Amino acid sequence: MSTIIYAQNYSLMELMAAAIAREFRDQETAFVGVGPPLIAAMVAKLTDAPNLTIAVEGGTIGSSPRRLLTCIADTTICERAYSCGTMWRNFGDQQRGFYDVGVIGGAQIDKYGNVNATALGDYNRPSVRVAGSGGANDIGSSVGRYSVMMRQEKRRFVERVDYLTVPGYLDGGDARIKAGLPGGGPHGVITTMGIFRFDEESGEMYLDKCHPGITPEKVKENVGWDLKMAPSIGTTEPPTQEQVEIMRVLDPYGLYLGSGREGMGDVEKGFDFYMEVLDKSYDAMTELFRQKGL
Amino acid sequence: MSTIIYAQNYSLMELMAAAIAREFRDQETAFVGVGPPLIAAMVAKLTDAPNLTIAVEGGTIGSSPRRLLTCIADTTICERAYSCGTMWRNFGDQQRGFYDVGVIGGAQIDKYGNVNATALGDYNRPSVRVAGSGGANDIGSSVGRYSVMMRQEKRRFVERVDYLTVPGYLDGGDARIKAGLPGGGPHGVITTMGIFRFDEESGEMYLDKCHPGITPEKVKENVGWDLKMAPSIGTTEPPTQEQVEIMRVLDPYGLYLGSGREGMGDVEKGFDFYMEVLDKSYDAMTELFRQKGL
Amino acid sequence: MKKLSKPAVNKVTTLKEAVNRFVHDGSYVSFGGIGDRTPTAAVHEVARQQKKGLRLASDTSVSYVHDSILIGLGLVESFEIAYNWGGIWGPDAVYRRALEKGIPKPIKLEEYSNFAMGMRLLAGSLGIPFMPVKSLLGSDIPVHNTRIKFMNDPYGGEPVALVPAANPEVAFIHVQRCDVMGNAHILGHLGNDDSLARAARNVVITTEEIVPTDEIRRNPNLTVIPYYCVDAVVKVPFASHGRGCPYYYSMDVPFGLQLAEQWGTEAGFNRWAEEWIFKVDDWDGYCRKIGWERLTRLAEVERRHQQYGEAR
Amino acid sequence: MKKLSKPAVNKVTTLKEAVNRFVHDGSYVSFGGIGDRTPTAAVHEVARQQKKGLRLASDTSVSYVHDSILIGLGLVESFEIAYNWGGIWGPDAVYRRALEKGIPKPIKLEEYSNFAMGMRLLAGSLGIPFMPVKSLLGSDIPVHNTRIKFMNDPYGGEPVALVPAANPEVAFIHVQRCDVMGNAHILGHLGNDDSLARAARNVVITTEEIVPTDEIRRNPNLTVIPYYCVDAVVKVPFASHGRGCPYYYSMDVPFGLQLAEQWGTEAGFNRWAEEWIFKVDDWDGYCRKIGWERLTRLAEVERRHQQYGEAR
Repeated sequence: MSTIIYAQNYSLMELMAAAIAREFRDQETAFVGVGPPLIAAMVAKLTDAPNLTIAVEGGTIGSSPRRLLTCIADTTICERAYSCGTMWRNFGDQQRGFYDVGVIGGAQIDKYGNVNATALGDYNRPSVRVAGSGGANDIGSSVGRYSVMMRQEKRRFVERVDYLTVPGYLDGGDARIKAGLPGGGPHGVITTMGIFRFDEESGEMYLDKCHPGITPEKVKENVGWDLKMAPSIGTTEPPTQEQVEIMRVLDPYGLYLGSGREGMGDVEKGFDFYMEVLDKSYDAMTELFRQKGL
Repeated sequence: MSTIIYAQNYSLMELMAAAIAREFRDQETAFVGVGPPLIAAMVAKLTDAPNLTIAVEGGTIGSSPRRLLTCIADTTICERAYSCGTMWRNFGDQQRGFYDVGVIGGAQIDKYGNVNATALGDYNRPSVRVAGSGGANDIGSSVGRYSVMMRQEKRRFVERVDYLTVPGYLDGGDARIKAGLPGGGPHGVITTMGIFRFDEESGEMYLDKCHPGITPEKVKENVGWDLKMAPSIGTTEPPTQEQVEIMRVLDPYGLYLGSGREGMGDVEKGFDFYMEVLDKSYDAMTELFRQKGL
Repeated sequence: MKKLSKPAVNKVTTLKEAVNRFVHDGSYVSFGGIGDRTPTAAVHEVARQQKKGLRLASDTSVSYVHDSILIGLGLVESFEIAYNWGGIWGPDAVYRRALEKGIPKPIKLEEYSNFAMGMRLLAGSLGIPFMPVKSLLGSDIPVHNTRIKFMNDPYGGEPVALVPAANPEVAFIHVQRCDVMGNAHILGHLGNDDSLARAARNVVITTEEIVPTDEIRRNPNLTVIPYYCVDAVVKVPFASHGRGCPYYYSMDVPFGLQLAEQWGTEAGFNRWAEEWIFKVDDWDGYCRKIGWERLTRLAEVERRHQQYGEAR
Repeated sequence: MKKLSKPAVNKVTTLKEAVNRFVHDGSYVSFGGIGDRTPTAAVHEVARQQKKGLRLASDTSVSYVHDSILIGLGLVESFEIAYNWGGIWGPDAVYRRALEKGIPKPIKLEEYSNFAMGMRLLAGSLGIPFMPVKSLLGSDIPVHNTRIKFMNDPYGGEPVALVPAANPEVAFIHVQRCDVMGNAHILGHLGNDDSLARAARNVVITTEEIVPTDEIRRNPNLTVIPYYCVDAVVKVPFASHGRGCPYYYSMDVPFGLQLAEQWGTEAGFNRWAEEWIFKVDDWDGYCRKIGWERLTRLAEVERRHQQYGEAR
């Protein structure tokens, strides 16, 4: 067994992405959405889960793109895929039970893991309107298990979400099963401060791990209900050196995991820069895939 | 306008196939089943309806095969098709309303054009069991209009079918609309003795034309109810010389329209004969398609 | 929740092993294809292993190469079906004997139309319990099949028929090419095999060729079945003999016509089964008995007239 | 019954003519694509012709190139939608202004999930009035969308949600290649465009290339939309600019980032629309304004890294 070498320097987003990557296991099928979840799934595939298959909402299964990922449904996703088909088939495969694991994001979450991805405040005149369900409700309803990526803020961790877009354990207990939902429900919540799991009986969320430098008290302050705790709260495993290196190949300018978008939006130089990034990312990712035998 | 030259010699099956061919119009979409209906549709396409599109149940749309047609879903059907997809999509396109015209066969028909393609006698212990609906019920339910190809026998033309596989006008009048069926219903019945149409109000079948040499009385004898007649009974238009020539290119050994199957089943020589037929049919059909600019 | 996705591993095995592993007495089985790409080698192996009390579901079953073989051998308990016939080969005497006279034993029939069976498999593939259709309305099909139900559309009020999802325990599907994991390209019309592969609990793919995964990746739009549906991959060239396989070989019409004659009597069918199923060890034995020269000629005649990627 | 099948004739026209003919004030319209292959040229033309009171239906709407343009111009009455966002380009300020503040005017929202919208279009394509799903159960989506109904499955008794069929009056779909009749190949992921083309009453195809029908026939398995669904064919290269078109050109990420900045204020959006939609005559004018060199580089970078029929 090789020794694990942890990264010395990494950002919070990289820590979170590494934690999300560990939610995937080898030989699983994953249904993932846009942005950091896809980066995390790719990191998993390029490290501990080489036989992880990634399916995305556009209709593609098993893509192995060698170019910068700009969108869950951009042309890159088709590259070297096992299959390119319809969007509804991929969602249908999920409802049938073919997808083992998913990752979603959200604007709010409550103690039973229900997620709001639609609107903060009054639905009819929201204070903040966000994108809407997209595939999140479907992942939450049907995937084998799923994890949620969240920013840890008190207004986002609430007793009850303003709008229940994605069913977690609903009102807890067996409410989810009674509702007729085929999927297994939420498995973890990875935030800017820690990692949460769910009680198997009650379906209530509890704090399992804190990120390095964060205390359970600090987390509790940023949760809007009386948060339960694991008997012993661990520390989030830092990203390995390899994970971070891979992230920086996949997203070399921090489009998702950093602030790379600003430079690229520059009217004068943004386009040339972008063209350069696309070509460079191809070379770097091709080399990475070659090393990994993928 | 060119003069129509009628064939001098033709078989009854060729007469019927020519009559079926005339049920199709140019620029229509046709959903057709196995055997003579497909030959007839091809005859239409190669004569008066060059822009007729043929869709078949296997999932193919707009095929232009240049080889002997041995089955509605054999490999030949894929040749030069616009599209090869799924079976359920083609049937779905029909239910949605994309197919203008269909042709089916049956073992029994009744005065409202309902067809039995399942079982004669008691369903649970039939005297004669046939193939079952296949696509016939779906064509009858949803296609724009359809025609039925039948052998004219009293036991097959009955007051009420033993088993209603394909809805015609059901009990007549607006019964079909009340049942919720989207398609237009039966348009004609082409038999070994004549051609029947349906009263627009009552939905009841009446004799419209007799084949050459057949009298209305002869037809009436072979119908199991008090058959209505058109005000003036015409004579079925004979096949044109061109129609017959095309049929004999499409089915040169009478596999469908004659007795060609016997020779081909011969244990000693059947296979060599069949191989020869496939090659010859390809040359002949290619030449025919070339002439027609298809 | 039992994991349904199958792993991304080499699944190549023999038909003997695959049938032995996935088909049991009483299994609910479906054989794919539509007119061509019939998984006939798999039907023969199920027959050879004498699996009993089978519950079969098909859309269009092609006589002589499909479910009727198992019906004729008395291995079938029930049959969900839209159409069972021999096409150009003529009526199916085995099916008629079973339904008209209960020979060799009566079978329980559950009839649908083609579209209704397609919708049952689509529902099964999507993980929903039923599908509404406008077919079947007004006909006698639901009179004799009480699993077809009716309701008024809660939106417009019009009547619709409901058909239940079909989720076979085992499906056998024959394809032109797939990789060792089971990612399968199908060329030409697809029948309902896209849905069947997803609706079934276990899927056995027989394939004309096993190709490298890179060959699959080159044309991802041709992949009809992803590996995660697939339990076993078996290379069985000419597995649809009798019927054709688009771009690979043509129908063998004379062969079927001879079968139709032999199946005319119960004794004739039994002699045929003895000779062609039980006295050969496997599909390779069948091919040797048919003769590789004949099979080669069927392949040549197909390829001479039609190749994928060409329009002559 | 009004004939739904469209004739097999040359349907090539201009986008100006197609929009003028098929889109009217109050039309129920859907723009296809999924992340890429967005029919952005068509969106601009609808905007340019100032069609009002539109009722839009989308699955995933990509900000900056899709429905939000029409929302920002106040041309939209109602919006059936699962997801509307800018992805890498960031949140959609136009959408937020409309929903949070009713600027430039309030729109009526009818929300679904991606799968539910896909099933609505599938139902619409199959000519059935609704589809059962296991999504939506237990969520608040049906609380605010009463067109989602519930029933117990009459087979197993479990709860299912029902969603109504979607049958837009007009659909715009962008493809890589089609013939003059409208037989269209789509390469790469398909989104729901197979269903949308069949569900809509009228279909306008914009295409990167018009190819001979023989080219379609060579690969009949790539035909996602048959001609009989199609009313008009318009050759519009780079019609998805901003987003990508698989095997033809890549996304223009910098362009979208600049848009996101301009759309940040109502005045900024209006200036953008004036400059990029109303002050150009058509998509060719837009392309000239973007610059053909830039477009060519987006095509080159795509083809350098990925070509259909290859797996590097």
